[in-house]
Order: sequence, then C-alpha cells, then structure tokens
Amino acid sequence: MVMQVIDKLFERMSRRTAQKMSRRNFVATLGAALAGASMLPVLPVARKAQAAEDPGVEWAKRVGAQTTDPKACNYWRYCSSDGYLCSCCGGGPATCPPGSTPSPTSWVGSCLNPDDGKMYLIAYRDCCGKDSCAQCNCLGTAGEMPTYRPQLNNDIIWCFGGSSMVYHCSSAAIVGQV
Amino acid sequence: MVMQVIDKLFERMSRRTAQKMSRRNFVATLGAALAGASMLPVLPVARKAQAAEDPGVEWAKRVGAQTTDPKACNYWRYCSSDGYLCSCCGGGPATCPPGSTPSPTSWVGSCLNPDDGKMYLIAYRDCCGKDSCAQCNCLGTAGEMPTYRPQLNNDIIWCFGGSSMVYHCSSAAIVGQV
Amino acid sequence: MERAFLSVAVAALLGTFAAASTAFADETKALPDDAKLMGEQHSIAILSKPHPKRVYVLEPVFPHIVASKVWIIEGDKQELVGTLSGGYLSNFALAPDNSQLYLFDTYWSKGTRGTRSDFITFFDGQTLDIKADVDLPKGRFLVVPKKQNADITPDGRYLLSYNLAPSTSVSVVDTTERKYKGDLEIPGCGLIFPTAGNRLSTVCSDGTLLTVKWDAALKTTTHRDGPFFDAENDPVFEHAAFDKKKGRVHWVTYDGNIISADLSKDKPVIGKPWSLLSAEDKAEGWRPGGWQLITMHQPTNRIFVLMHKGPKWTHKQPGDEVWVFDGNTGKRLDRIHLKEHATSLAISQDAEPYLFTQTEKPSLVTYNVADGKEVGEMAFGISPFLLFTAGD
Amino acid sequence: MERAFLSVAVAALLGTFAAASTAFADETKALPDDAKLMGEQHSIAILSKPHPKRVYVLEPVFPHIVASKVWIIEGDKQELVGTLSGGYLSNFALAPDNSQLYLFDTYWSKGTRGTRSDFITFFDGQTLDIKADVDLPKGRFLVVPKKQNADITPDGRYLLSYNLAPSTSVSVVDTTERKYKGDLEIPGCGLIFPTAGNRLSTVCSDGTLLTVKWDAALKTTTHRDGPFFDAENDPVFEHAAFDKKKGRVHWVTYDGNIISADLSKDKPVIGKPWSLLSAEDKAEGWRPGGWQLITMHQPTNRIFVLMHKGPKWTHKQPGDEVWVFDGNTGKRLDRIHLKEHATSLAISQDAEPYLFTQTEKPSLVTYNVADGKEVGEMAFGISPFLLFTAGD
Repeated sequence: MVMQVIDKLFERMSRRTAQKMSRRNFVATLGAALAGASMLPVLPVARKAQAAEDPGVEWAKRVGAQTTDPKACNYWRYCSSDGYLCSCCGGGPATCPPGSTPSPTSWVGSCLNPDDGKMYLIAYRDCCGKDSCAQCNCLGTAGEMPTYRPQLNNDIIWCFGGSSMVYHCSSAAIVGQV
Repeated sequence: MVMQVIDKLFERMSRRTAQKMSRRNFVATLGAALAGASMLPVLPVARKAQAAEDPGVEWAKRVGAQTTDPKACNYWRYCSSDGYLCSCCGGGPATCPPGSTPSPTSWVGSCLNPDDGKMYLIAYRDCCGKDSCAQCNCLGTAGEMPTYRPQLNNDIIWCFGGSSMVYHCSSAAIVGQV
Repeated sequence: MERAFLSVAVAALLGTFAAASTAFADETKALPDDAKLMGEQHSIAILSKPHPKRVYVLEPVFPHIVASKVWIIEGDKQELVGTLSGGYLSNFALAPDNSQLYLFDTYWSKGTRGTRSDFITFFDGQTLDIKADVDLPKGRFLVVPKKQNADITPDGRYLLSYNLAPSTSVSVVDTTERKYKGDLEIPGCGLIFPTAGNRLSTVCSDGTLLTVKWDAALKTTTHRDGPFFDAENDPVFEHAAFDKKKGRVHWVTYDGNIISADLSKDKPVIGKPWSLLSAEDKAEGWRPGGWQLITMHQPTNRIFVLMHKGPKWTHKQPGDEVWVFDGNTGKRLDRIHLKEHATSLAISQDAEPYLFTQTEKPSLVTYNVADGKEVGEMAFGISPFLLFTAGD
Repeated sequence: MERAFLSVAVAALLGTFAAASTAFADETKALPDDAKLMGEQHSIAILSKPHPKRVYVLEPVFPHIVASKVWIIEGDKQELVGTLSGGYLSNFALAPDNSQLYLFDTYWSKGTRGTRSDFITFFDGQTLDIKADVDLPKGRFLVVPKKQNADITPDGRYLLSYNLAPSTSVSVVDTTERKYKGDLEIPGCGLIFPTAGNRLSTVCSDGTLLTVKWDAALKTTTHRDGPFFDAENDPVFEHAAFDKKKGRVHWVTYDGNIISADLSKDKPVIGKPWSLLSAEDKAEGWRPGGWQLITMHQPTNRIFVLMHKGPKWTHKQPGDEVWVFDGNTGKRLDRIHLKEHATSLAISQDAEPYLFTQTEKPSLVTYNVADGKEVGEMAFGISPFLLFTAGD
C-alpha cells in the first residue's frame, strides 16, 4: 500500500518534471542517475529510449552488450548494476542465490536489449543476508554520484528494509518495456 | 604454582626418559616434535645439541639461518615456528604486536645460533586476540605430526588459557642455552 | 526545477525505506501508460536435488579466518550454485542423503572478541535456509579444518564434533531432536570415523585405535585395538579414504604405507600394511602429501592419493600426480598427471567418476577418472581447503 | 617406552591448559642443570609516540567485509607496527593528538547474522588496547568507507558518525564521557566537516552547504549557504582537502574545479571555483579521479590531487600522476609521476612531507614530495581503501 502511494508519487513527479524540464535534460538526468548506479533503492521512474543521449544505450555500445551470457559484466540487463553478479553465485539475473533474500528496496534502470533494439525497465534488487558472494565483480560508474546524493551512489549497502544489512550480490529483473 | 609442578614433571620425565631411551632416539623424537611444530603449548623439555641428528641444526643449514633479519623466515630462532611472524606485525621475536596478548601456553624448540654455533632453547608463544596479522607466513613441517598427537601439530590454534582463541601471530623468546 | 524535483524524490525515497520492510516494490506502477508490462518475477534460487558430481568446498578464508565459507559447485558443469557463510575455522558435514548441510561453527559477538558461541548450523540442502543453530556447550576444537574432526553417523542421526579443551572428547548432537546430547570421552585420541548410528573409531596418540559405542543415554562401551602403525616414525595422515556406510577405511602413512581396516563390526579388523611405493618409486623419491590427500571410490574400492617427490617431512607438499590403487589388491591401476599441483582431492561416487582437485592458485580442477583428461577449471575463494562430494 | 612417555606427556600437557589461564610458563625450569639461563622476557609492544610520518590504513577487506582491518605503518621506515581488528565496513578516526584511535563499527553476533550492534571502539593510540565500546543506538551508514562519513571535532571532544537509516543525521559521541549524546538532524545532506568543538558543515544533495552548531544539550542552530556547485552536472567529490583546525577546505569537482572555503566561522566564506586544468590539460583529457583522491599539506596550503586521462564518469579511475597546487593562488607547483597508479593518497603534515599512495596491487608506495622520488613500497592486505596521517 505504501509502495503504491510512493510509486504513484514518483509517476506523477516524473510526468510533471518531464513537462517542466526539457525532455532531453530530464532523460539525461535520470538516465545518468540510473545508469551505473548500483545498490540503490526503489526509484521507479518512467523512461523512454532516447538513443544517442541515453547512458543505457551508450553503455550497451561501449561494452558490446550481449544477451546470451548473464555471468558477464556486459550482459545487457546490467547497464546500471554495480557489485557481484548474482548470476555467478547460484542466482540469476532475476534470482537471488539460495539462502539469500532480495532487499525489499530496489532501484530501476533502463537498458537496451541489443537483439530487439528496445529499451527495458530493469529493477535492481540486491540479495542480502550472506557474506559477499565474491564472484564477477562488475563495477560501473557512469552517472554515479557522491553519497550526499544517496539514490545515485553505488557504494552504499542497499539492503534497507530487508532481513539483513549484509550485502551478498546484485540482481536485475525485467519490469517492462519502455 | 601449577606450572612449576608441570615443569618439574616434564623435567623429571625428560631425564627419566632420556635415560631409558637411547639418547639419540630421545633427541630425535623430541627434536622432531619441536622442530617445525607451531602453536604448541608449554612443552618445556631439556635438549642438548646433537649436531648431525638435530632437526634444529638441519633446519639451520637447509634454510641458511641468519641472525640479522627477524622478519625473514630463516631467522635463526624460527626453527620450530609456524605461522605469521610477530616481527612483521609490530612485534618482535620475543614481543607481541601492540594490543595482542601472549598465550599463557607455549611450546619449546631448540635452535642453532649460526653466529656462536650454540643451541638455544626457544619458547614459542602465540600472540592472540586479534585477527591474523597476515604478514610473513612462515610454514615448516619438519617433525610435524597429525592432530591426534596435538602437542606436535602446527595447525592447531594454540591460544589456550589466554583471553581469546583468536590467533594473531607467532613469537619466539630465548629461554636459555643448552 | 531539477533540484526541487530531486529533493522531493530523495525525501520520498527515504520515507520508503522505513515502510518497505515487508513488501516488494511494484515497479510496474512506474511505467508510462504506453509501456508493455513484462511481469518477470523476482525469485530465490533453490538447488536441484543432490547428485554425485556436486562438490562442497570448505574455505577457512585465510587470513580472515573469522569468515569461513562453503562454495557449492556443480562439478559436471563447473558452476557455482550457492554459498554458505560461516564463522571461525568452521567444519562441515553433509547428511547422508544430502538433504541437510551442517556447519560446525564458532563466533565472537564482536568479530574477534566479545562473547564466544559454538554451535552447529543446520541448513536445508536445497534452499540453503538456516533451520536451526544447535549449541555446542563444550566448544569445538579450533584448527585448520580437517574432515575427520567433525562428521555425521552413517544413518544421519548424530553429528559428532571433536573437542580438545583441554580433555579430548566428541560432542554429540541429535539431528532429529536438534539437541546436544553430551560428550563422549576419548582420552588421548583424535579424529572421528563414525561407522554406525551409535559407534565411532578414533586414532590415538600411541598408535592404537579406540572404538566407542554409545547407548541412548550416551553411556559408552569401548574397545581398543593395539598399535596398528608406528606413531613415532610413520604416523597415519589425518585424512583417510573412508566409506562410513561400509565401515571401510584405508589410512595412509607419511612414508606411503596403506593400512586398511574393516570397522563395520564392534571389533575392527585391521589389515597388514602395504606400500603405495615400488622400489623404483621409492628410488625416485615419491611420497604421499597434501592436505585432504586421499579419497576412495566407494563402489569399486579404488584409492586415490596425491603424490609428489620429496624427502620426509614434506607431508603437506601438494601433489603433482594422483595415483590410483585397487583397495582390495593394492595394485596400482593408474597415474593421473595433474595439470596443476593440488593440496586436496575428492571423487564423485557414481559409475563414471570425476576427480576434483583443489590447487594452490587457488582453483578447482576437475578430471575424468576414465581417461585422466581435464574436464574444467574454476577459480573461487582465497584459500579453499576441503572438498566434500555427495555420498562420500 | 617412548609411547608411555608420550602418553604421560600428553596427559600432563592437556592438564596444563585448564590451569594455566593466568600464569606464564617458566620454561627455564625445563633446562638441564648445566644450562645457562638467558632470561629474555616476553613482552607486548607499545607504539612510539605519534609522529607526522605514521600512516593508518583502513581496509574493508573485500570481499570479506565483516572483518575490516587497520594497518599502522611507520611511513618513514616502511614498517608495519600494529593492526586493529574491526567489523563490517568500519570507519576510522584519530584523536587530534593521536593519543586515541577510534573505529566506528558494526557487528552481527553470528558474523553475518544474529544481533546487530553498532558502536565506536576507543583504542589507546600507543598500546592499541581497547578502552571502551560506546554504543551508537541509531546505527551507522553502511557504505564502502569514506573519510568524511565519520570524524572528530578539532578539539577531540566529539566523535561524529553519519547515518542514513533512513533519515540523515549525525550521531554524536562525547569522548570524555564516553557516551552517545544524541543525533543532529541534517536532512538531505551528507559528509561531515567538523570545524569547531560544536560545529560542522555538511554537503547537501542540492549543492548547498549546511552548517550546524550545537549546544551542550545538542540543540542546534543552522546556517545554509546557497548552492556552491552544480549538483546535477559537476558534483564535488566526497573526499576533500581538509584542514579542520584552520577550518579550511578545498573541494574538487568531477570536472576538476576547486572550490575553497573558509569554515572557521559560523558563516562559511566560500570562494569562486577555479580549475585544476589548463586548456592544454583539458585537451589532453586530464581529470581528477580515484577514491581518497585529494589531500592538502596544511602548513603550506598545498593541494595534492590524483589525476588521470579519461572521459566523464571515470571519476573512480586510479591516478597516474599527483598534481600539486598552491591552495592560495591556484598555481600548479608540481606533477609527481607515480610509479604505480593509485586510488588514494595522504601526506605527512611536517616540513619535509612524504606522499603516501595506495595502489591497486595493493601496495603503499611512498614518495618524497621535495623531489618526487620513491621512498619505498610495502605490500599488505587485499583491499586497503583509506589513508590517515597524524594530524591530517
């Protein structure tokens, strides 16, 4: 219930802000916020692909994003992910490894699927409650901001609200197509 | 008081056993026990140098024992030491690093000082109470025995009787000349 | 505008944390009206049923030994499928059917200080969820991990944890009651070889073998076999080739002698020693060595030993080859040349076994026993020490 | 005989452990009658008095982040003289006179689970003995360690620990009373720059600077300076060149602009930004980057910044050079070419300063600022992150 209110708030803010800012500026700001940001809480925000300007697209080009190997740093969904990949630790892109628990808070990024050329909204939920899984350390800093802007910083342990503040790994579930 | 009784017991046993065993056999047994054994409790036992047979002498020759650098594995006192050298961690051959505490239990070895060619009795006391100091890992296995003979095994955490069973590093104090 | 927006966003965001402790966010609400919902659900993985080529690797994580780890590997796919977080110098055991995993553990409330606690953690073998922490009121033996310091009876009923604090005993925990039952005294002995639901054998410092049988009240009857190896000059390694279900064990000595024993009855039958080494092997300086240096393929009674060339007191030197022997005849069947020297080994207990070797790099290198060919190599951890396979 | 002897020995030995919990063994008793006693006493080391070239290195120990560590290094001798054991993502602070060391820490009673506790541990600066654990009832901000998330007032009176759980505040601990005093609310802000015994400034998400002054009851008065940097497009790094005693700070932005401020009064005086980069530097692609990427030599107001060539969003890339600037004039004074690229740096605050750099190998490489020559290199740890020097 609370989440739905927050979601509505974000949705409303997104639309209002998008109208008041130039679209490009808005997308750049949010895009920068989301791409490369890791271990961030729920930040559900509507985004449209804006090819040339979009950090997600930029990332996909730069790293040669692919859709076949979720254990590689350049797997397409990880455009905004930082940390140990759950896919390398017994989980998957949208699955926590056995015995770890997904944080109830997540952050959202928008990544380019190179197969269909479309942008997808990705929910990044950390898996918590075990010592670091220590495999496949993928660290990006595109759009990453200092901790005084916490929702854009990838050094923070984002296990808030879960059963444990011990970070295990990072996952990435598809939420929708934008 | 208890320690003195134990010491007397060991002393008496040593002498008695030395008489009943061949000297060579005795020295070999105890020598083997003490050389290369680490993290062992107090095993105060009289030993005489028995040049050719003695693991301490053998060790000194093999590693090129020296008396100038206590941070090197081949420093002469370490003939029976296994583990992280306290000398590399803020302590010394006979000194625990700041904030760690020497175990009240120790084991004893007999090492050759290459400068004077004499054998010295060395008391090995582990320093405990901090996470492993992680520097200068010197591991020997000469004379080392399985854990069902605990006093001769160098894998055991020998912090018994101290304030903590957390192993930090290994030290080596001169007790006497034999 | 941007600043105002972001301030509001941050405030909203921060408000979220406190409230969102139970519910998942429904991120689909954030999609624009024309977005297509994909509805991929977030989930928690569950391991498939245990199989012979699954390997459990115990790592004390030197030099950060307050944070032990278990890595669960699909040895046929070279894939990490899960981990367990442990404490200080944890031991590990598997239920006979692998339905449960156990960590014998020690923690201090403030990492390296504060209140010490010792207990066995019960994990579900597939979800890896923690089912129970069962106290070990007498503590545990703290040592670089070795398999036979903690084990489980072949029927899965009792967990056995060796202790030396300062007297030597075995703490007994009932897996069905999830309760500590008491300690079995084994004065002067160490290593646990459980061979029945109420019986274990243990190696003593004088070279004898003590067999202890207990009743429901933990009252014991003991039997001692006279020295079966030379504890002064040629001790048996701590790790042995052991088949607890058949009560069969092959000990190996520092000098490469094998002592086989049948522990399936209350009175063990201990065989005559035989050597792994021919005169030629000895001349070449071959010797067994490593950490978990020996194992067996239980269905065929084949013994696998890590071998290297070196003088006496190199018993912890990694092996360059694995030698394979017929446990019935003592005949050497094969020499497997290792790509990378290894400190520990384990084998799958199926008809077409794989050999798993832990290297110092560290990495896990897997070979097919049939042809000695490498199946694959995986890197994980800093200092993995022990390998466990399903049913071994 | 041997066997009998050893059995007795083991029994005696084992008996010893229980009894020997307080007394040291007097090994001299074991000497033969004709032995010469040497009487070397066993001792515990104590650090010499703090000096400017002592370096304290904070390591979160990735990926075993429940076991943080501090390494204390004599930077003039390239010598490790002590360590501190910490918990999960510890922060560290030094008393102004270095007589006390502080770890801001978090532990779980069972390593990664159980009861969480947050507290500041007080260590004596020379014995490294633990003097107190002072609870932080509101917890701590858990993040890869950064200096300005925990600090001490310039008079040494108050320890300040940033928190985000979920509201943003600063927990205040009195070092004389060894007691938690309360939290200062700093909504929407982060990073702690204490500039008096009862005052700090903090950077806010909208680019403003909030200055908070508190009284004995922790009642606050605040002052906010309007945006002094572009929080959307060119944020200031978290690490700054900071002289808390003089209340002087030089922030550096992602794009290489320096913003200097005088925080010595209740109302800060914030200077106009100036760039580290000439047109030529910009054309070559130079940019500040790293972790603890900037520091200052307080007596001379010289600024030291890690620099590399790279595009925007490479702000965490290690530096290949350290550029030295006059903090008064903005003039570049020197370029120190690093032997090995570095993520963090610190400088001794004496007249002939050394520059300490943390490499990714990892190692600590030390340079003499006077000639840019390497003084030495030391290797320790897995992932050291932050460097602290006496009086910095």
